[in-house]
Amino acid sequence: MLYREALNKALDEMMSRDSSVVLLGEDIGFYGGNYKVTEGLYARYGEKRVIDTPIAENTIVGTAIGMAIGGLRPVAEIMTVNFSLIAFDQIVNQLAKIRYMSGGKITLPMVIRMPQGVAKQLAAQHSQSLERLFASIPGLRVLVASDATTAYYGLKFAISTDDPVIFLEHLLLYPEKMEIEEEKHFSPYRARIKKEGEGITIISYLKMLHDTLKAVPTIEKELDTTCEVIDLCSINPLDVETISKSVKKTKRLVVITEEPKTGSYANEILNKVLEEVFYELDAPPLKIGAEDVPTPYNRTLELASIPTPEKIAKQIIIWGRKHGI
Amino acid sequence: MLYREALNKALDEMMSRDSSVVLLGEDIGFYGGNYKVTEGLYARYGEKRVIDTPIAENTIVGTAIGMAIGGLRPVAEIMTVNFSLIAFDQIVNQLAKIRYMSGGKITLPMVIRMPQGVAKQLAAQHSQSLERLFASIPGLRVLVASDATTAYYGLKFAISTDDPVIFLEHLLLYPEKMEIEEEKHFSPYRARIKKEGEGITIISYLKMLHDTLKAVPTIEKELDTTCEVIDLCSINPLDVETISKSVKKTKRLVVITEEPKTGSYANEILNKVLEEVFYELDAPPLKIGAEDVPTPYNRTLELASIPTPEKIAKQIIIWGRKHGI
Amino acid sequence: MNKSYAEQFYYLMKLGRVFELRAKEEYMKGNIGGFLHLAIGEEAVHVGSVLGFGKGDVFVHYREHVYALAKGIEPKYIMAELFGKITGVSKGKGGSMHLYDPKFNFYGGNAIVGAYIPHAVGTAFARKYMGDTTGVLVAFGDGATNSGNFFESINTASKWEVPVLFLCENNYYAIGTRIDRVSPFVDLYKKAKDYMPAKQVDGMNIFEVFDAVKKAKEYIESEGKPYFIEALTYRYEPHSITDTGDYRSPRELKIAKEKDPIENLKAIALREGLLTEDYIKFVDDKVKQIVEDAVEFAISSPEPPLEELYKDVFCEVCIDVVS
Amino acid sequence: MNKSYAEQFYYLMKLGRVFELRAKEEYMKGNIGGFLHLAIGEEAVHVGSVLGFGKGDVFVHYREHVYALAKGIEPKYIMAELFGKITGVSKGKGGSMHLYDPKFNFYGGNAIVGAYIPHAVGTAFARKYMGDTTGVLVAFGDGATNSGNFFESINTASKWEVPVLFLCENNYYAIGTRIDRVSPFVDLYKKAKDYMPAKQVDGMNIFEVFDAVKKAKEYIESEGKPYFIEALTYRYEPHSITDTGDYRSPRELKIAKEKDPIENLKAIALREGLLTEDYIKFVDDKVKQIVEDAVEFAISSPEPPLEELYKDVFCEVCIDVVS
Ligand SMILES: Cc1ncc(C[n+]2csc(CCOP(=O)(O)OP(=O)(O)O)c2C)c(N)n1
Ligand SMILES: Cc1ncc(C[n+]2csc(CCOP(=O)(O)OP(=O)(O)O)c2C)c(N)n1
Ligand SMILES: [Mg+2]
Ligand SMILES: [Mg+2]
Repeated sequence: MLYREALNKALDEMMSRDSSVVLLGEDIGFYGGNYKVTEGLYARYGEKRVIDTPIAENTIVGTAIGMAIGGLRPVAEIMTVNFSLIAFDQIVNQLAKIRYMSGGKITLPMVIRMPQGVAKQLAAQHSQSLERLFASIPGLRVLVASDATTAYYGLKFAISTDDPVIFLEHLLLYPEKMEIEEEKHFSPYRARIKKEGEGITIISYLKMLHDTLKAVPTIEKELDTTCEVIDLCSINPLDVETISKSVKKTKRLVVITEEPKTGSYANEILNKVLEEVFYELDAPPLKIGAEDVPTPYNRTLELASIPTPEKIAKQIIIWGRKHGI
Repeated sequence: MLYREALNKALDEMMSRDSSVVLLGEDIGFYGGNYKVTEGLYARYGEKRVIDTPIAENTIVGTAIGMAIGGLRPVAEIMTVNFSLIAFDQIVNQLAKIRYMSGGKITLPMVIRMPQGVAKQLAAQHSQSLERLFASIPGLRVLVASDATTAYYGLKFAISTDDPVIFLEHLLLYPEKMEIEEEKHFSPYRARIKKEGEGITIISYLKMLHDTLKAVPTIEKELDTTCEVIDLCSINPLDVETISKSVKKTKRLVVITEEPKTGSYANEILNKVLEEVFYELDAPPLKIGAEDVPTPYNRTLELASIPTPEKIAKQIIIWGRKHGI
Repeated sequence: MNKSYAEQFYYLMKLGRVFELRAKEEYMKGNIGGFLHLAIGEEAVHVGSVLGFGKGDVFVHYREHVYALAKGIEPKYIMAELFGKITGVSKGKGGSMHLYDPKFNFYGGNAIVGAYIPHAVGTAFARKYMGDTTGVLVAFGDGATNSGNFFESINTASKWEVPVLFLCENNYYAIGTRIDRVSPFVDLYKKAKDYMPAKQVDGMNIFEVFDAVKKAKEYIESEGKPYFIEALTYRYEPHSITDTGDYRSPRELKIAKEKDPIENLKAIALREGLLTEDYIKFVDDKVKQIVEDAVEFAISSPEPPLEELYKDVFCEVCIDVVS
Repeated sequence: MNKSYAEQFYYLMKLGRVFELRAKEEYMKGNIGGFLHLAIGEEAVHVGSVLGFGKGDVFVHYREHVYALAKGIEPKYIMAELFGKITGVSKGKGGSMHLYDPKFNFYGGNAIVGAYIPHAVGTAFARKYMGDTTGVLVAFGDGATNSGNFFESINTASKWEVPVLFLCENNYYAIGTRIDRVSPFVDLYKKAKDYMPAKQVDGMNIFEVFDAVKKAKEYIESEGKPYFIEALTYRYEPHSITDTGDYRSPRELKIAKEKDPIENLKAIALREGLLTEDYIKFVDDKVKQIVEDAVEFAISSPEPPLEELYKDVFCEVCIDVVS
């Protein structure tokens, strides 16, 4: 199956189970979704449950909040994370705060799903990773779906929970082939160890996780060590326990995200772990991220602006050598 | 003079010098500004240069961008940083990116001025510090004006430079009495050492800087050391040089901001410095910030949610003792 | 118009006014903090619309004490909220601008101008989707009608055909800026008239507000579509307690006060025999007592315990496993 | 209508079409990446409005090749931008959606639906402020007319009295969603008509577009106020190259193609003696050559050097001291 089909399956199952689950977004209904995540659902559930909205992201999130107040469990699709900036007041000032301001009287069981990241030459306004903007807002849960398994179970969880969830996908993963691994009890806030290892803990998610896994053989060969690769799955809350345990074993930490380095959420991940393991580290932690520039259109520059498997390997190898691995 | 008068003086001087400088915002003209920063300017420069806008922050920033394209140097006031979220697409997708996307053909010499922070019982939607959301966007310069001197020279610089500047003030500083220290050559991107010391480097800005200075005597007494207190003045770019120099001397680093700790910009500050001085630190760096909750209305809870001089002192003393100061 | 309505009008408007004047006093004493936005002068719009609307969800702005009272929330829980006490409607976490009580279909209290308008549209969608034809009321000021939130909501509600009553309280000012300085025209119902039926009413006359809202409610519920009312009104107090209000001339204020909605009601109702002097006296005494009791309750209520700081951010009993 | 205009119309429309068809070919070959939005079918609106408008700043969306050509930017610099080359109008950093050239008063190319509309309002303010009465043109699609950016700009431009021509290209679709699915009505000029003069024109007829825009320009410049035109048009191609376009019936497409703006112009102009077969042949050959040359230029141009990655984020010669 494809990654996007795992998302579709999760939506389909939750909708068939519970009539209060409705979807809304641009082009998600009759058209089937720009990235086909909602394909077939309009035919199956009709236009009252798969709602085509105007191009008005602020209203998409705003009306979804109202729907949640009114007893529904809306799943809003923002076509790409770039457009969520138009809905930012609704997300930060409304969605994240209403529960608290009402002393817990109002719950907003809703999900905002959206793909992010640098795809291929979509230029600055369409090529951003913005997880820091969500994960740093008290009141929002933020999940990152890096593969079919977390996409499927994670999205089902996001729809089931009564907390507002920002559910981040990656544009380049949609057409990727993967399988859903059967899970009896899926813990959405747990990090997952994708590959065990002894010498370096590497933390990542979304597309960077896949790029990291591609870089690992070279790193292991060059540094003559093994890498433990962790998929965060949830970035708020963070599963500090799983990460710290790994770092206590490996004594070395690398965090890789696609955000521009300055102010990226990797800083938080790093510091949360440092608080636990500062004295146990054998080397300063390494942060790998994108360059601090808007994303350029030209493909060569675009690739130069973000981490790639080659650059990840190279940076970790240089850092490893410098710090005596 | 008052802090807000220093801002007013900067605006006035720049307007009298250059007719392309115009101000726009809600209630800034006839009414004189909600926090009186623009008081008197409407009478002096007229309604074409001190423009009262509708309550439409997206349009305030959007039209200011257009004005900059058309050859003006607009200074937009967003009444408080909380409302900048409504203009977030204009700030992140437009203001920060147009220069780059146009290959440098378009410059946007404009300033967005706004106060932030927790004031007194304004509740969650009116009590936020959001510097992380601006300082982590490539293409924006972000200045923080902690006193009359940086308010005055900093704002003058912000209006003079051809780069877009986010200029952050603090709600609680407006009525504070301070003087502008005369500066021959003011470097806006330089951090300023507010107090010299040998044992701990404490970095801060805006209201937290003042709270830090209040906490210092207790800390110095209890830990029997001296603190070097640094006002960042600019948070993007960061003056890593000044900070590192201080940390190399003190071997200990504390960063204090008013943002909720998770994902706060303090993480970036900390890591940028760590990259330079990791092996020289005698203790894990300490990050002090607000609790990860929306700001509550009740005053006791509100004060419990943010750093105060007492809590700053207490946390640093505990940390200092734990790490052998 | 029958007697019982006139009595309710008087009772609630008077309660609202006495409540707010008392809140102002307590603010001056330092018992209430933050912003305090008073609706004094606007009671006919707040009370008349809630009573004319009857059953149904209500979404409003930060100037909402009178709406909350008219919806039936007990004064003492509102006063306690203003005092930041744990017994307040929002446990002391919201304050004056954030009163919520779903039991009374009251959904805020919102401090971002215009931002809750789409919420009302969404809730109306939800009700309709679930087979409930009850309409939703959303009120906002003149200043809000220049915002994207407003325009998008009008447009979307019209397309989606959801039963929302948009109620614009045109009190001519947004803080210190008069509406004609920032809007191309000041008959604000014209901003909605191509999207839904839209009319303008005298917001200083509660009978007119009540009737218009009642008719609008019938329309939105029978047609399942939105409706727009602009009520012309005036706030006698400054925008909030920290505002000087010096942007309005004494004469303008005087003229507005001559239309006082409570005096207006009294005059009409006494003339038409809908109210008696006795009843008025009775209510005046009663609301005074209620408000005193509310203050007493607020004062004697406990502060929220410190652990409340961390509560209500997320739902505490939430599942964290899915199978 | 005189001969010289008819010739310009034909030349630019044909240039636009051939340019875009060729760009599509190059996209298929992998020489162009990202999104490529073609305006084929809409040339009468793009060319007619730019020529009718004459002098003045232009702000448009991501479907802007033909606008850029009509404004006078050389085809080769646009093609080079599509190829991502350093010789492109935006140095290869912007791509198809981000063409900019202030020398030609061309300010994008913007990939956020509706977000540049307020820019046009601001620029018009600036020009007027500096004593320049020249108007500003901003074009956007039907889909954009549901967005806050659109509504706020209409409202603000009307209040501020700035000379902006709002040009709505109603091609009935926003990606795969037909306008009647998301807007309460489809005569979109009605969304502006209470704020400024607003009219609807046949966007498949370049004479009609040209005339309407010319009159509008005279109005905005003499009155110093905004104006709104809705041009009914159609895009023959899918939304972008990755879209299938299967949401439109073959019949609908066939009907639209029967109104082809270029064929339309040809028929009228030949009939009225405004164009000759010779001129048409001459132009057809010429634009083919120009476009081939542009591709040649793009192919042979160098990639941006790596240090370009870090350039243009901030202004490099900026002062960093103030005194
Ligand atoms: C988005 C936003 N911008 C600015 C403010 C600051 N503000 C609070 S009330 C207000 C005026 C609102 O005027 P109006 O809508 O007419 O309501 P009124 O206060 O007159 O009842 C403003 C500008 C805000 N709360 N939200
Ligand atoms: C704010 C925003 N939301 C969504 C998109 C994705 N998107 C790109 S084009 C488009 C359709 C726009 O339709 P319309 O305005 O009619 O212009 P057309 O493409 O038909 O010329 C959408 C939804 C976007 N670019 N920006
Ligand atoms: Mg008002
Ligand atoms: Mg369209």
